[in-house]
Amino acid sequence: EEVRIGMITTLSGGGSHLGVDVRDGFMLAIDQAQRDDIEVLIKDDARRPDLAKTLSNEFLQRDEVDIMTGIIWSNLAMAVVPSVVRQGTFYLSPNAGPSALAGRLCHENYFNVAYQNDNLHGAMGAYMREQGFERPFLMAPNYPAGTDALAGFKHLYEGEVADELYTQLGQTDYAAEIAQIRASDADSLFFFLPGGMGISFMKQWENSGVDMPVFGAAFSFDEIIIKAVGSAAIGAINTSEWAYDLDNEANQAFVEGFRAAYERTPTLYAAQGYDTARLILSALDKAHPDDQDAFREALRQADFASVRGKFRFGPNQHPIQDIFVREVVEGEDGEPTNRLVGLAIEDIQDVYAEQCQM
Amino acid sequence: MSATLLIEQLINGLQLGTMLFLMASGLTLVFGVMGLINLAHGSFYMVGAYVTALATASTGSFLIGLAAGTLAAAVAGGVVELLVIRRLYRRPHLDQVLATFALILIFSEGTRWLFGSSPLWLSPPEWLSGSVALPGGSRYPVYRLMIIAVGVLIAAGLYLLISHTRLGMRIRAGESDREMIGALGIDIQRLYTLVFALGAALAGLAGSLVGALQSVQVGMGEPVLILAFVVIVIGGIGSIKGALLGAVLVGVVDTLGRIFLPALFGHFMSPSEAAGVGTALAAMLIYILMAVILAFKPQGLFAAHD
Amino acid sequence: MTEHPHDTAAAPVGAPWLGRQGLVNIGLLALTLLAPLVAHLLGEAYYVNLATRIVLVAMAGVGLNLALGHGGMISFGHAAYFGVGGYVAGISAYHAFDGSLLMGLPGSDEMLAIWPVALLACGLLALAIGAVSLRTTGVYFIMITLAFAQMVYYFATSWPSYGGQDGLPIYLRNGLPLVDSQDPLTFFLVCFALLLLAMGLTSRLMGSRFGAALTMARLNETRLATAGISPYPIRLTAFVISAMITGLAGALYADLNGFVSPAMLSWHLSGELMVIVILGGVGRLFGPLAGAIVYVLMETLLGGLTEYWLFFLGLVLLGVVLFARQGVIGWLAGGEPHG
Amino acid sequence: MLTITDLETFYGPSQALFGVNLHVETGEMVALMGRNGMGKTTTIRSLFGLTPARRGRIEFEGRDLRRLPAFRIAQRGLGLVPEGRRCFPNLSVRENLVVTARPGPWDQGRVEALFPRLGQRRHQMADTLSGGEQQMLAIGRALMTNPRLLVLDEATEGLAPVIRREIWSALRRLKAEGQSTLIVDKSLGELLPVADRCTILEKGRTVWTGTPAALDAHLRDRYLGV
Amino acid sequence: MGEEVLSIEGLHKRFGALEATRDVSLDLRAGEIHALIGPNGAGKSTLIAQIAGSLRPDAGRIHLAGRDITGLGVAARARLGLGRSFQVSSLAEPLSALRNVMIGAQARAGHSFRFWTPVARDARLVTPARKALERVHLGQRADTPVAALSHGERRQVEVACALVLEPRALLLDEPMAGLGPEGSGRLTELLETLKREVPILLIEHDMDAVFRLADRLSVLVDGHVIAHGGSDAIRRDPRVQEAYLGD
Ligand SMILES: Nc1ncnc2c1ncn2[C@@H]1O[C@H](COP(=O)(O)OP(=O)(O)OP(=O)(O)O)[C@@H](O)[C@H]1O
Ligand SMILES: Nc1ncnc2c1ncn2[C@@H]1O[C@H](COP(=O)(O)OP(=O)(O)OP(=O)(O)O)[C@@H](O)[C@H]1O
Ligand SMILES: [Mg+2]
Ligand SMILES: [Mg+2]
Repeated sequence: EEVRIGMITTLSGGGSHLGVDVRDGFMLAIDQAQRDDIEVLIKDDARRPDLAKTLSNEFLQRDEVDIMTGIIWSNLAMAVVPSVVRQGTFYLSPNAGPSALAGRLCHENYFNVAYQNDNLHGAMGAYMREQGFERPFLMAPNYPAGTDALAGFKHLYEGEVADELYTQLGQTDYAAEIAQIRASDADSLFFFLPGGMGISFMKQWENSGVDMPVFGAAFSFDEIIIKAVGSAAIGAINTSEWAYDLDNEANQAFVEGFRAAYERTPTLYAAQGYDTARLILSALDKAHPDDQDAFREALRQADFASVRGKFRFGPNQHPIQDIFVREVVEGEDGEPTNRLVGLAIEDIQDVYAEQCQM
Repeated sequence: MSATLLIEQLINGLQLGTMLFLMASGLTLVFGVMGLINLAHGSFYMVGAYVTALATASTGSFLIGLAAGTLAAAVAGGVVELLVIRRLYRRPHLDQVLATFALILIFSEGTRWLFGSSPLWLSPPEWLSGSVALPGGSRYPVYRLMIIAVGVLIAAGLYLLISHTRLGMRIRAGESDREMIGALGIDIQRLYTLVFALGAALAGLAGSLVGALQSVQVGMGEPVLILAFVVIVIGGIGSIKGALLGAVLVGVVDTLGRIFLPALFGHFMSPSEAAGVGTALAAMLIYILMAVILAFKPQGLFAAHD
Repeated sequence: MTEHPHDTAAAPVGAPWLGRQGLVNIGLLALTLLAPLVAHLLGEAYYVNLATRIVLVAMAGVGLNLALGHGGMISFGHAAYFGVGGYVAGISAYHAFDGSLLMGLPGSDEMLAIWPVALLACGLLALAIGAVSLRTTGVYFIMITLAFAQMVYYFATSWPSYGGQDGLPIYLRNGLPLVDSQDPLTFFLVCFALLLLAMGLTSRLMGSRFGAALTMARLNETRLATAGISPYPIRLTAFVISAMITGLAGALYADLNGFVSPAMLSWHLSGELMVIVILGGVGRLFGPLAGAIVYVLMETLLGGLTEYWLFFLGLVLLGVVLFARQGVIGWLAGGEPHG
Repeated sequence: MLTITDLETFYGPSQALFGVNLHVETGEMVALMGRNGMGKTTTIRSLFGLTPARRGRIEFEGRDLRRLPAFRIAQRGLGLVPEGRRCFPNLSVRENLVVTARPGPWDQGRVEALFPRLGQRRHQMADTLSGGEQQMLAIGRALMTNPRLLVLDEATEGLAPVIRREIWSALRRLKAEGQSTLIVDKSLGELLPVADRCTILEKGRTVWTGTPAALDAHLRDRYLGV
Repeated sequence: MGEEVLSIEGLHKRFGALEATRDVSLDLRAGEIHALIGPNGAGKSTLIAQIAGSLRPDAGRIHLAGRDITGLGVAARARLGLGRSFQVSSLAEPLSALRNVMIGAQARAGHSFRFWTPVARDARLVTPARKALERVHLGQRADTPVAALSHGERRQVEVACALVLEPRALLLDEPMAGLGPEGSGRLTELLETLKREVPILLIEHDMDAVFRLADRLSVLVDGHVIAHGGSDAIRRDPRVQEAYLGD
């Protein structure tokens, strides 16, 4: 019997390169599997919660999909996921991992294949601590993912920070913040500024004459963003649960396949999309989603070769995984690229799992 | 908070202001002088940045890129005026809103179609990068100083153009009574095409200059468009002087608010609460500023036409 | 003095049911009502919900149209009321769900309790915003209404108690006495009835003395004052009523989506509401409905066809402004808008 | 110089002119007359292409004007003092004068000599001028375009008797200098002595054309309500 | 002469350096037409604007029927019975003449916060409005949109708008401007009968009409009343001749 997968993701408007990569990674896995009993329906949410909600209704009520996936942004996930899973459909998140869905609102039909949002920040906290930094300056936009990011960082950093600064969501000019950082007695900078915010910040940081090591999560350093930032990104250290030069078989196959199919280097979003599809495929080998309990059990086992190397789910069905450290370096073609430099933390699990009663 | 830091933040505010002015000047020209609500102004900003990024990448010269970006925005403006805008002058403001909203969609999605969703690379050239020492010991980026200079030059040029040339007079006359200026022998149609292209060129220049500091991507014009509207409304629509003053005011208030409000609230709240409340208030600050100014001066600081 | 031969103003016309315009109007209503009924019979709940969405967007538009079309007050901040209405529903359901109190009051998951609160909240908010904004005119008014809406927006995004930027889910749609609000068709019918009510109210209002004064306030304020009627209170009242209608639509919209977030308060939404009203035909009773049908359907259909659907949406909108001068209704029905 | 034949003009669906015939010779002053709402202003609007005529011919110095845009018509040498003044409110008096000026004998100095009040108010914004001052400005503005044919629609409306007298004497002087003029005005007492010919409109049609002397009491009563 | 209806004391208004109104005192008595004449730019319209409330005087007081109205707004003064016409007509162009006049009737018929009853067939509004239009001989054109009326006809609508208020005092700023001989003749007749109902402060440059209608005249020059009196006295006053009439 055929399986229908509904993907709602951001393909137009701001931040659409994330959605495009999730889609492309996901479809690469599906194509590679060469199964003709899987139909993937893809819709663009234009990053609007109400549109995402409408589309999810369309998938549930008209197309009667068995599995849904694709959402990039936490606020869209919050709009869509709780009602989808309550109505008995599986949802696998390839990116968004808001804390509420990991804790209070966790659900047996909800799986997160990427990370709980704090994972990468926490890992960086641990890494910086280990590297002996004593007074990092912290900066993030003032919205839930931003405050969670800094909280996650501090949770594993467990030391004193020079100062913390919240910027505005969508802010493009950071001159004032940079002056503030310069004036502080910080020994390093950790920031979380996803998308265009990060690009603007890094460019302005480069010309400011401040000399301080820069750390962040992969969200500000994916392959597409660092191309746009250019030389200003060189030297930045970032945490990611995946790197394209990670040495394992699944990953090599993925990176080569992706480059062949799309003529670009994949980002972590593409990797997450790919893993999501591969997880689904592995579970489909064991059960059909109509047999909910069996399929859920198959998902929980996560019996697939992840591009991250090892992969398993915690009790709240969020990953327990290793987080790596990458450095932005100049690539062979002169463009900046990420290079794997080490492991930040092993088997990280989010702190919200204990709030989850499933 | 040391005095040097305060001064540096004031310069930052001033610089943000001139950056906003670059965008606002074109908007106030088209909007105040031609009476057209042009939501698509941000699209020319984007066109300028994109073309500059592409041209800089292929020629390797930022200056050529800058010229190409400005020119491309002017051409885009001229074409849009000929095809769409000229049918809108006599129409109610609302039709203009709808049409230029449609133009935003066309420009943004068209750009994405052509160049994809990924941001493009554009950075200040070598000779403009780096920083100079400020009195008091801290350093300031050369590129930002250059933006201040360009903003001031453009302000002066536009002011002279609008207030002291026959061209400026004709534009203003056409704004209040198109029919009459035509009946007295002026080809207002052509004049407006030129002005619109000029406004677009200014937006393109702003996009090119600012794009090198920020990110060149689809939709980059929208947030700055809203801010530019705020600026020209605070300053008084149609007034170049007002746009400059409004821009600097917004720049300084926004910069200082972002930095000092959280610190201020820190005195009587826990640091994390203070950061939240202070940052939230800082985000609202320029809107509060605008509402207060309009509540007392409903025509902005400089009622039109200086 | 530039003449605006196509100004959307006009001599008030009698019943909206006469002539070609009447046919179009009746057709629109019938379409809006029958399409979901048929969908329901075919078991397609999705289309019923889509129709509900259209109806609610239209209702928000009816509210905006009162200010913007009939009163000439171009508000670029109606998302504030739409969103506040939505948040009233969301916050109330939230407190009802976890049994906590809000300022000493319990939450409620009854729509009949939520609606009056939403109306009151939006009315008061509009009273405050309108009282300041109406001191300005023209573009200044557009921008000051935007400014206030942005303040509400930033407040909502950065206030963590109700989810901030992430928004607030409503797990179970709020209830109504006697009927099952969970049922898509029932909920549609409730919304449809409220839309009719809002349109009826507008029509009646614009035919009344208040409407005559409001029309004159739009067309020539000096004339109105010289006739002995102060324009300010007339405008303010219309602005408040307009906000209340939009706010009620927002409360229902939150219930439809089961979710409320700052996106409902954003300037994009204000712009979209404006586009819907203009697209349908400014100052026309059925304009918002026509605009909502066209806009939402286009969004749904084009969105399914191509990733670049916004590009084509732009082309269509541009075509409408340039070639269908009085919006969709004007194009279908001809004639002049009426009060 | 100007010949209008069988002009028909519509405002949307409603017809305002049904057949206007009018002729102005070089150096001549022609008065266009008729009661309120008979089509005088509409004729002038059609002449200037502001409300384009649907049928008929407008010939100026041998060239057809009918399909030209307004600014080309004006550039051919027609100067307009419109009904209701329509000065540019957001321009100063001086700017109003020079904004559309074309080279010729009339310059700012000469206009200010004709209307000293405009000289005194040179830097005031036009929207704050008194009604009469605006009227002077509108005339001055038209003169500054140095037209070969000056067209005045209700040029003396709202002017104080002294000024009105001045304007009439100015018009007489202009005529003496050879200025061709087409004029609409209510004050027959002053108009008829200067005009060379009169054309009377009734319900959008030319019903009579002749010299002022031939305009007898019967015609005046029938068409002008005097 | 009747009792004082409108009185102005010591009114003063400056625009920057220009003193547009300088210590003007006037009154208007029941049953009369008081004409205000003066050269262009003398400050007549400015004075009217201050009386009607659209311009705030810098100093001075205005009383209507014994009540101090100096601090009131335009609408409040209109409700107290001050009718006004504008020098440049100010009407709602897309609406019919009737609708324009009806809005005046509406204010007389009570407040405008009535949201339910249709206005179109409300006899309390339509009847007086039609009557007012008929008085200015525009009954035929009642349902024509103002945009389609000629200049002269608009002036007539202006007057009808003022009449329908049934004012206690009427301020008319150049009502004859733009009217042909026939029109101004008829308006002169109308004003002659009207003044028995309501006193009129009349600004007009048509001297024939002024001398025929006015019971008293005040001459304003440079914001200052330079002469005051009956027709004959004013006609003969050398200062008036020089500044205004120019005979
Ligand atoms: N914009 C318009 N739309 C429709 N009809 C109009 C318009 N302007 C004028 N008319 C009509 O055209 C006719 C001629 O008007 P026009 O203004 O030419 O008269 P006129 O002779 O100049 O009168 P007046 O002496 O009052 O200025 C009138 O019946 C008038 O109602
Ligand atoms: N807002 C203003 N700012 C500056 N000057 C003004 C303003 N309003 C009027 N004036 C000036 O005040 C003087 C009086 O103007 P007003 O309109 O009262 O004249 P008037 O007597 O009605 O003349 P007319 O008979 O020509 O209509 C004029 O010189 C005018 O330029
Ligand atoms: Mg006329
Ligand atoms: Mg006057």
